[in-house]
Amino acid sequence: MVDFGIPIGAGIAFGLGALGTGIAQSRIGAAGAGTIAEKPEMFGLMIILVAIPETLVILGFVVASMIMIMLV
Amino acid sequence: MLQKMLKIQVLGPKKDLHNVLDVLYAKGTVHIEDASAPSSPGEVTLKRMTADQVGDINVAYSKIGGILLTLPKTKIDEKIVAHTYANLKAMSHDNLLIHVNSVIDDLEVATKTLAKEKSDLELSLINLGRYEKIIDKIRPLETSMPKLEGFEVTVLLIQKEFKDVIDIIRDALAEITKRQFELLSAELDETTIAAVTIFNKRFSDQVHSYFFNQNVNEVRLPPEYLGKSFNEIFSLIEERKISSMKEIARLDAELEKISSKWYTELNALHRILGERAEELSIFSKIGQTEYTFMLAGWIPKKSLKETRDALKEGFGGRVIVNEPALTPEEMAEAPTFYDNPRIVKPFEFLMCVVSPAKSTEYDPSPLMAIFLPLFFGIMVGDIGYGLIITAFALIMKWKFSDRDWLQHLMNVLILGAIWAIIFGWLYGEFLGDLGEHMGWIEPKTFFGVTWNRMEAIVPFLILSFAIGVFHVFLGLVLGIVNAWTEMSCKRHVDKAKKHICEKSGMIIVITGLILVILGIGLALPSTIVTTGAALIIVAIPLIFYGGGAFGTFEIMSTVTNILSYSRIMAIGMASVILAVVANKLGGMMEVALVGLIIAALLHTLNLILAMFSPFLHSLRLHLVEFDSKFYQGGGKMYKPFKKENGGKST
Amino acid sequence: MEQINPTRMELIKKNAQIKLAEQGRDLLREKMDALIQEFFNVMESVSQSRSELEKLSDVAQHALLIAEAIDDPVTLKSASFATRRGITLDIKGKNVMGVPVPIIEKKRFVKSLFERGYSILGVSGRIDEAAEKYEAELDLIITLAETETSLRRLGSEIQMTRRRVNALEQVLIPELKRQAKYIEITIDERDREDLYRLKKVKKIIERKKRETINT
Amino acid sequence: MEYAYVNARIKAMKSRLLDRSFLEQLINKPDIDSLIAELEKTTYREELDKAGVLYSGIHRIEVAIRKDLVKTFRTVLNLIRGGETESYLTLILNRWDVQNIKTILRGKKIQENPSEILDCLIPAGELDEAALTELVKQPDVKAVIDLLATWGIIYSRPLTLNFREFSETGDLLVLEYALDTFYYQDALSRLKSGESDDARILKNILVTEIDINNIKTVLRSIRDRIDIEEAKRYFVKGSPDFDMERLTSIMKAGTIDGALKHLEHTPYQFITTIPQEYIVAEKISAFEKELERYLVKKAVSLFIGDPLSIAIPIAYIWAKYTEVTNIRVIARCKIIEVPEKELREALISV
Repeated sequence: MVDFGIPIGAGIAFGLGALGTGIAQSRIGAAGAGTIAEKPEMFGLMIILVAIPETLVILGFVVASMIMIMLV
Repeated sequence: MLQKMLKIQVLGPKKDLHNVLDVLYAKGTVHIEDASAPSSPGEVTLKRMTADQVGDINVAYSKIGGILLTLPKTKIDEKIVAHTYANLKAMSHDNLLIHVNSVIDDLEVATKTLAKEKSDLELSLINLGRYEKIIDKIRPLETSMPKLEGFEVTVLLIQKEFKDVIDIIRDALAEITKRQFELLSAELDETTIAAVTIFNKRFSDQVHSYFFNQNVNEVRLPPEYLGKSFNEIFSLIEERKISSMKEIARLDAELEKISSKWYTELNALHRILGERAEELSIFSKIGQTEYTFMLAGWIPKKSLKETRDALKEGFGGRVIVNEPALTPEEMAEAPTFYDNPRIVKPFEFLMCVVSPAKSTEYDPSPLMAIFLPLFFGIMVGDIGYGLIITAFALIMKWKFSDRDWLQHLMNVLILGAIWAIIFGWLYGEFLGDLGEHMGWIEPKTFFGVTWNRMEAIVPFLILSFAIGVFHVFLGLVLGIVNAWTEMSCKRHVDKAKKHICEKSGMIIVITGLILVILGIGLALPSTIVTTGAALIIVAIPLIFYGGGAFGTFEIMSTVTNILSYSRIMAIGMASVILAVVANKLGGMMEVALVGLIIAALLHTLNLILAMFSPFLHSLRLHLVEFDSKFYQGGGKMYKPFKKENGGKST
Repeated sequence: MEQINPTRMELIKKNAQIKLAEQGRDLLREKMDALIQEFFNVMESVSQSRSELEKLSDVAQHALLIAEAIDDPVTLKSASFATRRGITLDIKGKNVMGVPVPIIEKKRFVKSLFERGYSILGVSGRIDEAAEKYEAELDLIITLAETETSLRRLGSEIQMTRRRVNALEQVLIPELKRQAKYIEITIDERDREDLYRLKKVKKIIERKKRETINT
Repeated sequence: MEYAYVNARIKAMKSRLLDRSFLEQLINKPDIDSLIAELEKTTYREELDKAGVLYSGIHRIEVAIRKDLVKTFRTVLNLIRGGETESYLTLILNRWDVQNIKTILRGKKIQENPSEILDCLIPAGELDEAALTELVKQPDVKAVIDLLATWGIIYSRPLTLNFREFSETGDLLVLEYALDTFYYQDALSRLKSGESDDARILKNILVTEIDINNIKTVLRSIRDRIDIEEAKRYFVKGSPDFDMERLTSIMKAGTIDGALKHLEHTPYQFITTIPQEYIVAEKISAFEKELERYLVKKAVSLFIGDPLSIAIPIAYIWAKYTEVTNIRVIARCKIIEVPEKELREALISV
């Protein structure tokens, strides 16, 4: 029997991380758009702020790959 | 490195002021500050210098600005503007003023009347809409009314809770008009009832004075609509609306005409007047007494001597350069002068995107110049990509040679690409696994690990964390250094002490944590674990003293910061996997050409991602994880009084 | 002088006139003294009110400027619309030594909160205070108008009385005295003439008597 | 309602408000022209340029900052178009409508020249410049009310209701007071329906405002020895803490000192610490200043409240309003040469 648990676990780890990042980025993106509309000079900072929640998806990715590699 | 700045005061007799300014201007070393603002209470406030022409220039400047605002924007040809600008610039001050005033005379009245007419029409349009709404609502009532000559129609609005009033009105009207009237009512909306009455004009005064004192409102319409039927009024309003809009269009066209003729010139004028006003404003920063002037400013330590010599040469002992003793608080006010080697310049730019450093803190840009491209290289790590990125950056630099920010960004990319090539060699990657496939290169082996990114995931992760620990510790150490410098400033001593405690505590805690984890994870001798635990216990009071309860939360966030460096591995791996997928998909295709195209497309996509994502994330690692440990920012930039800044004296 | 009848009757009349005139003069003198006294009294209060007015108007002005600075001049102007109305004054008269002086019957202009005609919810206390100070100033101005008019009236009355005294003293009384003198002299003269004539007649009678005796 | 975008924009706008050190710079300017020159470097530049065509000196500044205020409020309102939030925000901006209608009624009552009246209006509320121009054109007070009714503007209701009393007594206070109370009652009833955070935030501010108004009325009435029954008519209902009963009992204290005692252990305790000389002199404006400052601080401190709520726009509106007031104070004091100390006292710092 093929063990589906591991890929599913990895999928959840990655998927939820991505989802979280998406939610956070959508808000930050909206706020960033608002800020840039008023202060275009903030563009650089906004890009970085938008990138901050990407930690989540990256950690998700790390965990997913560790699950796949270590448990397979 | 940041240059050490010194505050200077230049004092001299007033008659030399212009020449002194010329000398300073030629030197271009002094960042002039407002000398007339008292720097501490109780100090004598010096009167401000005023240049005579400032008023005229400012008036003209704002008038031109006002005219520009009323005119519709027209596309301007930058070349012609530059040409006009150059012509104007050549004019003498007085001639320029005469010219400007003649332009203002030509345009001001015309544009103002047009704009006024237009806004009047726009206002009346809005009101027409308001009237139209109510007329549209009561229109249906009219059809059921008899049309009689010599009779007057009045519409009443009654709030629903007073609807009984209708009966009272009916009775009263019957009495006044001797039953020669008609009254109809209908609901207008949720809160209002409309009642239409029609009665002989003879009774008009009596009826109206009766209404005056009732809790009802008469519908008010502009006088020109009196005595007309509602349908008529409705169509009249429609007509008015259309004609008003036509009129507005006509006015717009006229403004457009003026604009097309003048916009370029006005733009150039506005620009040059703005510059002149800015130039003259330098005078308002100079303090004066009856016979002397005082100019205050900051100067980099290294250029103090040459400036002093230049002044001495020109004016002998008449002009004095004074260095007031500064408290550390005042030193903190100094402007920031990044003075780094050329290779670091792009990173200064990146720092300024966020917030320029304060002159007293450690300038992170040289460190950034080392680590940012390094991180970028570790993440991209592909000879092929590195080469392509370099080529791309060079092309961009050549194409947009006039955009400063792009130049800076591309320089950063090139530096990163160089590291990418180096790491690509280490990983044995050329366009993913293509290089290895073709047998050109292969992953190197160090420390018993073959650095093939597809396989050596765990070593990579550990490497990332190690980089994280090192980088965060470096940040903490710099934080301690900064706090140490701050100690000289009395006001901040307490705060600085706490910072030092907190940061050193943090280093100890993290070290302890690492020892514990390593000890348990690798089953090392128990002494290591106990040492780690002891370190943690020792450090916690330190942190608690330095940062309070929140300080202990900081431990968590520092740990997360270190974990966050795992993105170095993660992004790198994502990039290499995509590259490998591109090669595999390409190779799977039956037709070589299709395979090639598919591979090329995927590689391009990966390349775009590779330029953007690793760059952004290494920047982020610096600004968020690294800088937060020591960097405050909020400095003001050093802007010496010289030509680029338009600071020419007149 | 021709019209004067140098009769004894006339003399008595003149003497009576002289006495009357002198009495009148003395009376007027007294009145003048009293007026001058009153004048100085009023003057003191006027100069006091004047300096008070100056002070008050400074304070009022300051309050207004502060209100304008904080509450925006347009709010102030809007509030002023609500309070703008004419002032009606009832003026009555009073006699001081026969001088009619005005008495201004007035309500106090300092109004209370709800009398100014605006709702206090949109109008700040600063505006209220400025209004109040100006109302007080108006009060004072009206009082000042009253006393200053009195002062002016008293002054002109004093001047007129002085002129009258002077007229009595330097014109009328000497004239009357001269007339009385003239009558007196004329009567005396006539008396002497009469005496002489009587003596002459007596001589003639005696001579005639002697002649008749002699003849 | 997407607050993330809107509030980010408003926060960015907020960061462009003039900070304390800039105001210091303005204070240090020697005269009105250099003050204008300094202001030209800020967001006021556009309006200053426009106003500069017609006015100069202090009037130029005043017209410009007034226009800028209106423009800014319109910008905020346009950002928030649609839905509940807009209706909440207009509720705050409606106070300008009330003020404008009052001014028009006052002007009409004394038959003031329409252009004079128009000069006193600040079209920052829902009644725009067009509506105000048309209202000012009406011949008399009744016509103004009728026109409001014709256009279906709610303020015609309290005015119509009280018109008869006005026409009998000729006392405009009747109409003005009706308008004021209507504003607060209408606002509170509009908030009652919503149980959202936004409604709560707004209600909190509004109730504070009502309290402060009532405390001011009480103090002013005590000072002018107004009869309790008379003064009671001018209290605004709607505050849970300071209801009619409590206000009456404060009123009964009869002296300012006594009234202040009643305010101990309330949020308004701070005014009991006012220097004794002001209490003795019954200088209401001194109390008023503190109360206003409290309200402004409370409103502006909403900036640190929930970043995804109406708190941010509300705080911004107040902050902007304060800024405009401060600029005006500084400019006015420039021309009358008030000592700097007094000037600083008059400023509302936040």
